[in-house]
This record gives sequence, structure tokens and C-alpha cells, in this order.
Amino acid sequence: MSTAALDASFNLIQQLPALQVVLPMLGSVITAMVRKGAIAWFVALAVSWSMPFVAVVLLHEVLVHGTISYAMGGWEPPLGIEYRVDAANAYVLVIVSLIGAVVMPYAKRVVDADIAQENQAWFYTMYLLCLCGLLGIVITGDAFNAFVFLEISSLATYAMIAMGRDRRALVAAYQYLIMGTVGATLYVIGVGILYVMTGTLNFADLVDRLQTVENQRPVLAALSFITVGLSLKVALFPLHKWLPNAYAYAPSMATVFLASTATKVAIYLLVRFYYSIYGPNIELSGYSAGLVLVVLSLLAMFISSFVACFQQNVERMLAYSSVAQIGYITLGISFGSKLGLTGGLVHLVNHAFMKGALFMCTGAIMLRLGSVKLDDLAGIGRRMPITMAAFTLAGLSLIGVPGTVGFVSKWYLARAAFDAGQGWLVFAIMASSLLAVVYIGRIIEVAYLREPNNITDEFAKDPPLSMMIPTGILVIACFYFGINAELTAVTAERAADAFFAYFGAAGQ
Amino acid sequence: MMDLNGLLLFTILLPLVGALGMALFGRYPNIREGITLTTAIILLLQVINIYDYLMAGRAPEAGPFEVLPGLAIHFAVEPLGMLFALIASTLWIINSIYSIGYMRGNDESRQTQFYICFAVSLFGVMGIAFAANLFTLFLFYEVLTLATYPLVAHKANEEAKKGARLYLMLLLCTSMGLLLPAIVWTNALAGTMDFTPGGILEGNASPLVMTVLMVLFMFGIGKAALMPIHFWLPAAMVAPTPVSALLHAVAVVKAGVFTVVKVIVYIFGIDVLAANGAGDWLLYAAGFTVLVASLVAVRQDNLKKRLAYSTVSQLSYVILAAAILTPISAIGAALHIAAHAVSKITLFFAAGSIYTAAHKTEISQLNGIGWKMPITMTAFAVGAISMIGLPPTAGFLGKWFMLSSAVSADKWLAVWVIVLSTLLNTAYFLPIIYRAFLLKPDVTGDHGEAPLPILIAISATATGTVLLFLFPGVAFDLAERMVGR
Amino acid sequence: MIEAFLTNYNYFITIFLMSAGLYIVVARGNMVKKLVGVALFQSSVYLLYLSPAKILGGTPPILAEGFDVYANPLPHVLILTAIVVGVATLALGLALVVRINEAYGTIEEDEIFAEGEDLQNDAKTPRVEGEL
Amino acid sequence: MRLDVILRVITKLLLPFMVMFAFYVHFHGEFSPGGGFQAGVIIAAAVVFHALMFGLYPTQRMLPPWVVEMLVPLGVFIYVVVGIVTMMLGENFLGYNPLHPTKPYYGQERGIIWIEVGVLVTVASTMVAIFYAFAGRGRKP
Repeated sequence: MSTAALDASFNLIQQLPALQVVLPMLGSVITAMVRKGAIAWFVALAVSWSMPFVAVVLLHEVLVHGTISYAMGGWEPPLGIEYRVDAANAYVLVIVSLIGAVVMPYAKRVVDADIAQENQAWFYTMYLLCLCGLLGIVITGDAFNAFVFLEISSLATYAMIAMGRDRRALVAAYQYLIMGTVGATLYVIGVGILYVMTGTLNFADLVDRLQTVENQRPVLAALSFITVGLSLKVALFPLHKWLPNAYAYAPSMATVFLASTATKVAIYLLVRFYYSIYGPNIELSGYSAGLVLVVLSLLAMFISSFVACFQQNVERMLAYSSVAQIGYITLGISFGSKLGLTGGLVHLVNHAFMKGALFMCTGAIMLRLGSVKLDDLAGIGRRMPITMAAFTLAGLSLIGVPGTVGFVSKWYLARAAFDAGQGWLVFAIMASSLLAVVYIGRIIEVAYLREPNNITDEFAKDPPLSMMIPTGILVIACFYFGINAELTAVTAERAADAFFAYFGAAGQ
Repeated sequence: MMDLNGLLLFTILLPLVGALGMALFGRYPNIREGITLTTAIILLLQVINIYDYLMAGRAPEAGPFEVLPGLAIHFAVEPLGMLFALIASTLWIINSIYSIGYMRGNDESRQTQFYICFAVSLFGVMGIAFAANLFTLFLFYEVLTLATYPLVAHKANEEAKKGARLYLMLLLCTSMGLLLPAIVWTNALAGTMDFTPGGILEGNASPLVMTVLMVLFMFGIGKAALMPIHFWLPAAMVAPTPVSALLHAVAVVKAGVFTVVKVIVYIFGIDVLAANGAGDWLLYAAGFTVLVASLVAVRQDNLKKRLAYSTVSQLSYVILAAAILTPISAIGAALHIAAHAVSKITLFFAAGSIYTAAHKTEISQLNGIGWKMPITMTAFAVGAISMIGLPPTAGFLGKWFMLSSAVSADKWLAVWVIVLSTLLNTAYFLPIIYRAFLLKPDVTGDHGEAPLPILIAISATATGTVLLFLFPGVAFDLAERMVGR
Repeated sequence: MIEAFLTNYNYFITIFLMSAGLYIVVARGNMVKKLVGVALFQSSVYLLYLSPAKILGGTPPILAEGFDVYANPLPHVLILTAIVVGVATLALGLALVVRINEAYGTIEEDEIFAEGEDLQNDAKTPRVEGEL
Repeated sequence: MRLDVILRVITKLLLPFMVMFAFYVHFHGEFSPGGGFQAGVIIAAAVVFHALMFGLYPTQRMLPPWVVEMLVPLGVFIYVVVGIVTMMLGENFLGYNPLHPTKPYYGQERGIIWIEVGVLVTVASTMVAIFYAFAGRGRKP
């Protein structure tokens, strides 16, 4: 137990790691108690807007002063639960909380449209719990605590998806529930084996103790359990089947939020295990985990993009595209080099920006037209000019046109591929982004070059400002960080360093 | 007085500002077109201004603005780019005048979008012309591709959509699938992407790697339309004539060959390539394209298609010239870029003029049209003569330099290609002139000349074609400076 | 061989439960049965954690005079949490099944997908017009 | 429902003891086996027992669903508030030491009791809420 704590007074900076998780939890409790949609929205907004401040200050503290360790309940690690913030998870915290902050103003109108009045407060409760869970997964330094947060966020997610527009949302939520639970359980089995072998759950402690374990076979088995379990959450091809339905039938707000954050957080955890915990102990390539990841990433990039080309529902199309984009991230991770990891992490934030913007646009279309079928979008470019302009720009970013964030990601991945002596991968990366041209191009062509039908004529117009401004912010981010990537890239590089530097940090 | 860097940046961004103005005043056609013309004129003045600075030895530079460590947007003025910028900005004015006549004459829809995309394309062109490294060039190369896509699809019917799809996919496939990997690879090998006289790859890459890179670059620059990736040019013929002029003369294909010359001169280095033979294959590829495209052109009856294939073959002249790999041939390449620009735009304007006035698109319908549209067809004749390469037109200059350099470099293949293709050029251009002036007019159609703006534009370019032959000073100067003499 | 089996029998039971649960999830189309499978699968984890924590001859982990050997308390706490998570999952899953039953009138997956609401793919009859 | 006098009387007799046992389990939670989880479930069992014996509606009159739905977040609220209070007092989140002005030992005890109260409320009400949700399904309220 901490002894020096008694005399210390309340120190905000010192308490930030806890606040990052506690505030959303408190917010969710309040929203559940007030029961009024409007008030609940306001609470959720306040919490979401406070989150980026916490995350950014944490990131700043970490970059300036080094790793922060926060002992929950004053129980010192490795015995107690430790919240351990380094550049890597501070970076992900910033992404998740920023997306949450941007999404909230957007949420008001779409939630009004999608969800019955009496359920709105519950919806915001679920959103805040999900946010709490996601931030918790990222910030914690304890393998089992991560599982608990994983389940908190997942359960909230299932509930959010089930609140979708029609009955298909229920089935989508059910499928996700089954897959997600199996994934989380596999993860916890892996953690269990690790615990049996090492007697600790603390990440930093695990790093040390894994080296003293003589029998490496169970440790590898644990890694495979964790990999498969988290891959289900990541929606790594071919474990992605839950994702398209979940994204397509969830309420628009949930789609925007989940598409930009949920899978990213699972990727973070996977990287944490691969690079920080196993990294020093097991050569990634030695056990061909790297190779497997390369193959799966390539399959994701091509097959999912290809499937996306034939979708009639735009949200499903974008969902398949998400699976493909996740392939890019895992491809970056699979190189096992700092450059590749940086590329993956840069794409983590970049993809959050562009997919967030794209789903916001489809949400706006859904709001006005009640459908996102491709054929119903005919001529929408003239009726909803700003929405479609934003869609086009974000789509360009997805394709990876130079000057957008997509290009920055691709540049890193391509450089990493050359550095790893696998230049042929560059062609694969570029070829799959050409598939993005096909599916984005289809939408744009229908939207601009077809004549509007009478439904479009009557109902389509740009959404209210409260929705356009968040969309605009994300689109601008897509371009600003494409032209001046200093901030994202350098931070991602520090984050990559932090993943590698975990080893040996345990004793500090 | 603006400082030099500001001047350069302002020049590059000017068309974008113009586009913004056009978007704001889209409802008022007169103001919108006024903005177009004003922007075009200011742009030309600015480019001339920059030219003066360049000649005075104070080449403006802007940047580098770092995107990432080692990846920067950087502009600098160098002679070849200067030439390209001069051509493009001059022709934009003329093309704008012509567009106004054409768009109003044919009562086209979506005119605001047309003018905006046009201005954005010019933004791309300026960026390409003044790019100081490969990344910047690639960035604006893609801007140009994307900005021209709506222009090609302008008519929004099935045919236009199909053509535009092919256009976009082919250009993006090549640029992303081949050019970008080549750029990344170059960067990985050389550690830099700056255009440097003498090249940056020497000592960093083996001849084999260089050959592979060369293949990637040459086919990656789809805009240069080296066979077999020339399909997008005929496909893009569905676009309105001013757009075709933009594609063929002002911007797109010029950007392609400009990039080719730039890569050969500043990335590989002429001397390096001449020494290690990594670029020898290019001579064959370009020669093949020249001949085959000419042969195809002879068989086309659609006037614009014939012009399109003529463009394919003429572009490969430039590549051929660059592939001869001597300083004089490089001068020839640069001159031919200029010559082809003015001549081809004349030809396209003429084709558009015929379409506007007589609604005819096939060559077989043109019997005796020369007497009804004398100005148009005279201009057409001037353009055609220039394409064949006869004095007193601009086309002669480029061909002269190419031939002499080919002879002196003992590249007899190139010599034969040039001679043969000149014959073929004659074979597909002369019959048109012959029909127009010497055959009896068809009974159909009672029409006069095209609207006045079109005639102004067309006369201007035809005159330009001749003037460029008589006073090649500026172009020649710049070309010489490029090779460092 | 037999000895290895006998000394580690707890693990074999875990493995059996795990595979059985997963098999049910995969093989059964009835949504409630699937949830039963998930529950079984999760139970195997409880066993995985708890069985190594029990030390032969150890007492419950409460300080008392005269006892030195305690069972490890941490796994019990963890599994208490895991059980709660499992209960929540099961409750939510069943609630979803009830709602699905109300919406579709069935809880068999194949019947739900047979309703032709293009859940799996909107492009079951691919319309290629407008493809790029 | 059949009138089964014996069962009903015994139920009425048992219920107070069930709740009392729940509290016994609860208040022993900090130093011996027991605590909010178990106590909460026992209380929920008492409510379910009542509903089984007397029907859902009498139970819902006694413990209306909206109260249950309010209690679910209330428990978490107590938990979070305890954590925030400890933060205000200068400790980490859920560090109970300063809850007693002089003796950290008692501080721990107080903290755990309050946390367990939160857990009890949430667990009990969640169990009841799940029961209400499934039992009330498909009937007219």
C-alpha cells in the first residue's frame, strides 16, 4: 500500500489515468439515472469533450516526463491493478477520446431519428460504457483487467447495435455477441495459461517472468489463444464475418463511433502482446507469426476490397472496406520493424479519421433518405452537395491519393516493405488501394452522374450544421494530416518506440 | 513587392483561388467566366514574371514544407518546368475563350463544374511544372488525374461514364501501381527524391535495378501514353472538345511527357543512362508506339479519334527523343513538347469548331468543308503541317533536333522511325486537307463559320504555331538551360 | 501416459468442456443452444483458472492461527469477475434471442437467413449495372 | 395461481430472514467470505421468491420496475463516488486509507463496506431487472 499518500492532497495531474476511465463510467451512471434523452446527451457530450483534454495532457506528460504508473486503490503493482501510460497507449487514448468528442455533437440528430425517445438515455449510457471500456483496455497494464474492460465495451456495443433501425440489427448483434464472446473467452484462456506459467498478470511483470519460464510451449499456446481471440475482436480476416452486418444495421451514431475506435483498440492490445510482452522473448518471425499475419493481411486487403466492390448497401461496402483497411494496419505490424509498426499506428489514426468521416456522411444520407442502397443515391451529389463533397474527399483519402492521410500511411507501409526487403508487397499495397478506387468510384459516379429520382428530389438536402461540422472536422483532419503529418507521424514513432521499450521497463 | 517564394506559391495557388471564386459565383455565368479569364490572364503574367526572375538568375523557390521527415512538398523553378508552365498558362487563356464559345454554342449543362475542374487542373499543372521533387510531382500528377475525371465524364451519359471510368482507372492503376512503387523504391535506394541535374541514382543502383525502375517509371507515367497503356486517350474522346484540348495540348499528356523527360534527366541522368544502357529498351518501345499509333490513326474515320492516335504517336516522339540520351535530343524533346502543344490544340479547336458549326464528327463527312469554314480549315492545315514537321511551323524545330541528334548519336533505329512516321503523318493528315478543300461539297448542311470566340482562339493558336517557328528564342533558351549549356 | 493424464486431469476436463462448448456454438443453429455452448465454453475458463489455484492441503485464504498453506485467492477473485461477465453476456444474449423470436417468429438461424432479407449479402442477385 | 396457504405463509416467514442473512453475508464481507455479490444475489433471490409465490404484479407493486432500473446505476454510482472521494482525499482511485482520519486500517474497512454496498445494490437490482425483463415479456402490464 502506498504510504506517502496520506499527506498528499488532491493532485489532478496525478489522478488523470483514473479519471480517463472513471469519468465515462460516472457519466454512464448519470445518463442511466436521468432517463431523459436530451439531458443524457448533454451529459455524454460533457464527458466526451473532457476526455480529449485528459488524454492529451496524459500524452504530453508521458512525452515529457516518461511513463506514468498509477496504482489502482493504492495497491502497488505487480500485485494490484496498474494503469500504465506510455507513449503507445497515450497515443491510442488520444485517438479514441478525440473521435468520441467529435462524434457527440453529431449524435444528437441521428439518435433522435434512429432511436425511440424512451430508449435514448439508455443508448447514451451504452455509448459511455463502451467509451469507458475502450479507454480502459488501452490504459490498463493488467491482462485480466483488460479482459474485463473488453467485455464492458463489447456488451455495451452489442446493446448499441441491437438498438438499430430494423430487426436485422438484432441478428447482427446476436452474431457479434457470439463471436465476440468466443473471442474474449479465447483471450482470457490465453491469459489464464500465462498466469499459470508465470503467476502474474501485470504486463511489465510478465515481460520479466516470461524469460525465466523454461517450458516455452504453453507460453506459445497462450500466444496463439490470445492472437485468435483478439483477432476476432480486430476483425482480422477471416474472422471478420460479424463486422459488416454489425456496422450496416447499427444506429448511425454507433457505426461512426465503433468503426473509428473499437477495432483499433483491439489492435492496440494485440500489438501490446506481440511487441511489448512477447517481443523480447520470442522472435516474431522465428515462429512465423509474422508470415501468417502478412498472408492474412494480404487476403484481407484483396478479398474484402473485392467483396466491397459488389455491395449494394453503402454502409456494408464501407464495412468491408474497414476489414481491408485493418489488413493494412496488421500488414504494418507484421514487418516486426519500427518503421512498419509506425506505419500501422499512423494508419490506425488515419483510418479513424477517414472512416469516421465516411460513416458520418452515410449517416447523414440515412437521416434524409432512410436508405443507403446504392441505387437510392442517384443524383444525390446535387441535392446534398456538402455531404457528398465530404464523402468524396474522405473517399479520396481512403484511396490514398497523395496529400491525404491515406497516402501518408501507404508511404510508411511501402517504405517499411522495402526496408524489410519485401518490395513486392508495395505492389500489393497499391493494387488493393486501386480496388478502393473501384468501390468509392461506384458511389461517386452514382451520386454525381445519375439523375435524381423523385424521392431524392423531395427529401435529400444537407443535414443540419450539428452534423456537418463534425464531418467537416474529420475531413479537414484527413487533409491537414496528409499535408503536415509531422504531428501524427512523430507521435506514432514515439508510440512505436514505447512498444519496443516496454522490455526492461518493469523494474522501474 | 512580393518576395520570390511568395510569388511562386501565389502562382501555383492562383488557379485554385480562381476555382473558389467560380464556385461562389456559379449562378452568374458572366461573372464566372470573367473570373476564369481574369485568373488565366493573371496567371500568365505571373508565370512571365517568374520567367524574368529565372532569366535573371534568381530562380524562385518555395518550401520545402515537410509532410514527414524525408517527405516534403517543395517547389523550385527550373527551365523545363518553366517552359511547361509558359505553354500551359498561355494556352489556358486561349482555351478559356474557346470554351466560352463552345459551351455556350452547344448549350452544355453543368458549366460551373466544368470551369471549376478546369481551373483545378491548371492548379495541378502548375504544381507539376514547378515541382522540385518526385513526391510533389506525384501529388500534383494525381490532382490533375482526379480533376480531369469529371471533365471527361462531363456528358454523364453511358458512353461518357464508360470512357471516364477507363480514363480514371488506367491512369490511377499505372500511377499507383507502378509509378508510386518506383518513387518509393527510388527514395529507398537514393535516400532523396529531389530533382538533381545529373540524376540521383548513380552509384545507388545496379544497371539491372535501374532498368526495372525505368520500366516502372515509363509505364507508370500513364499520361505519357506509351503503348500499351494508351487506351485512355481514345476513350477520353467522349469529352467535350475544350476538354480534349486540355487533355491533349494544355495539360494531361504534356504533364506525362514532361514527367518522363524530367525523370530521365533529373532522376536517372542522361549520362548515367547512356553509360549503363538501362534505358536502351525505351528507344524500341517509343519507336514501336510511334509507328503503330500512326498506323492506327490512318485507319480512323472519326476525326477526334484520328487526332487522339496522332497524339499517342507524337508523344512517343518526345519519349524517343529523350531516349536517344544526348543533350541535343533532350532539347528536341523539350521543343517538341511546345510545338505539339500549340499544333495539337489548333487541330482540336478546329475539330470542335466543325462540330459546333456543322455537327460533323467523321472525316468522310468533311468533303469541301474548307470553303464553308475557311478560317477553321486553314488553321487546321497549319496544325497538320506542323504535326508532319514541315517548315514554317513549330513542328519542324523539334523534329530537326531529334533527327540530327539521332544521326550524330548513331541511333539509326530512331532515324528510321522518325522518317517513316513522318510519311505516315502525311498519310493521315493530308487526305483531310485534300477532302476539305479539293473535293466537291456534300449536299447536306447549310452552315457558316463557328462562333466568334472559337474563331479568335483558333486563329491565335494557328498563328502561334507559325510564330513559334519564327521566334523559337524563349523555348530554345529554356531547353538549352535544361541540359546545362 | 496414463499418469500424465491422471495428474493433469483437471486440464483435460477443461479441454473437454472447451471443445464441447465451442462445438455447440459452431454446430447448432438454434440460438439458445448456441448460447448454452458459449456458457459451457466460458465455464471451462473458470475451471482453468481455479484448478491450479487450489493447493492440496491449503485452507481458504483467510488469516488464521496455525495455518500456513493457503489457496491462491487471486484466481477466485478473477473468476468471480468472469462469472459476472458471463452472466451479463448470457442475459444480454437471451434478451436478444427473445427479441429475435418476437421479430422473426423463430430462433433457428437457417430459418432467419432463409427469410430472404439479404442479411448475409445485399447483392444476392448481383446487379452489375453501374459497376466500375 | 393456486392458493397454497402453507407455501405463502412460509414464504412470508422466510423472506425477512433471507434479507437478514443477506445483510449478514454483506457485513462480514470485508474480512471473511461473503460480500456484496453474494448478498445481492440473496436479496434478488428473495424478490424472485416473492414473485414466484405471489405473482409478478404484486411483486412489481412492491418493487416497481422503474425503481429497480434506478437502483442498477445507483449501485455503480455509490462505487464511483467512493472512488472519487478517495481521490479528493489525496489517495488513488479506491485507495481507502484516508477514509478514516487517523487509522488507515479503519479507512480500509469503511471503504470496502461502502464499495460492497454499491455492489450489493447493483447486483441485486440487476438480477431483479433481468428477472422482470424475462418474466414480464409478452404479457400486458
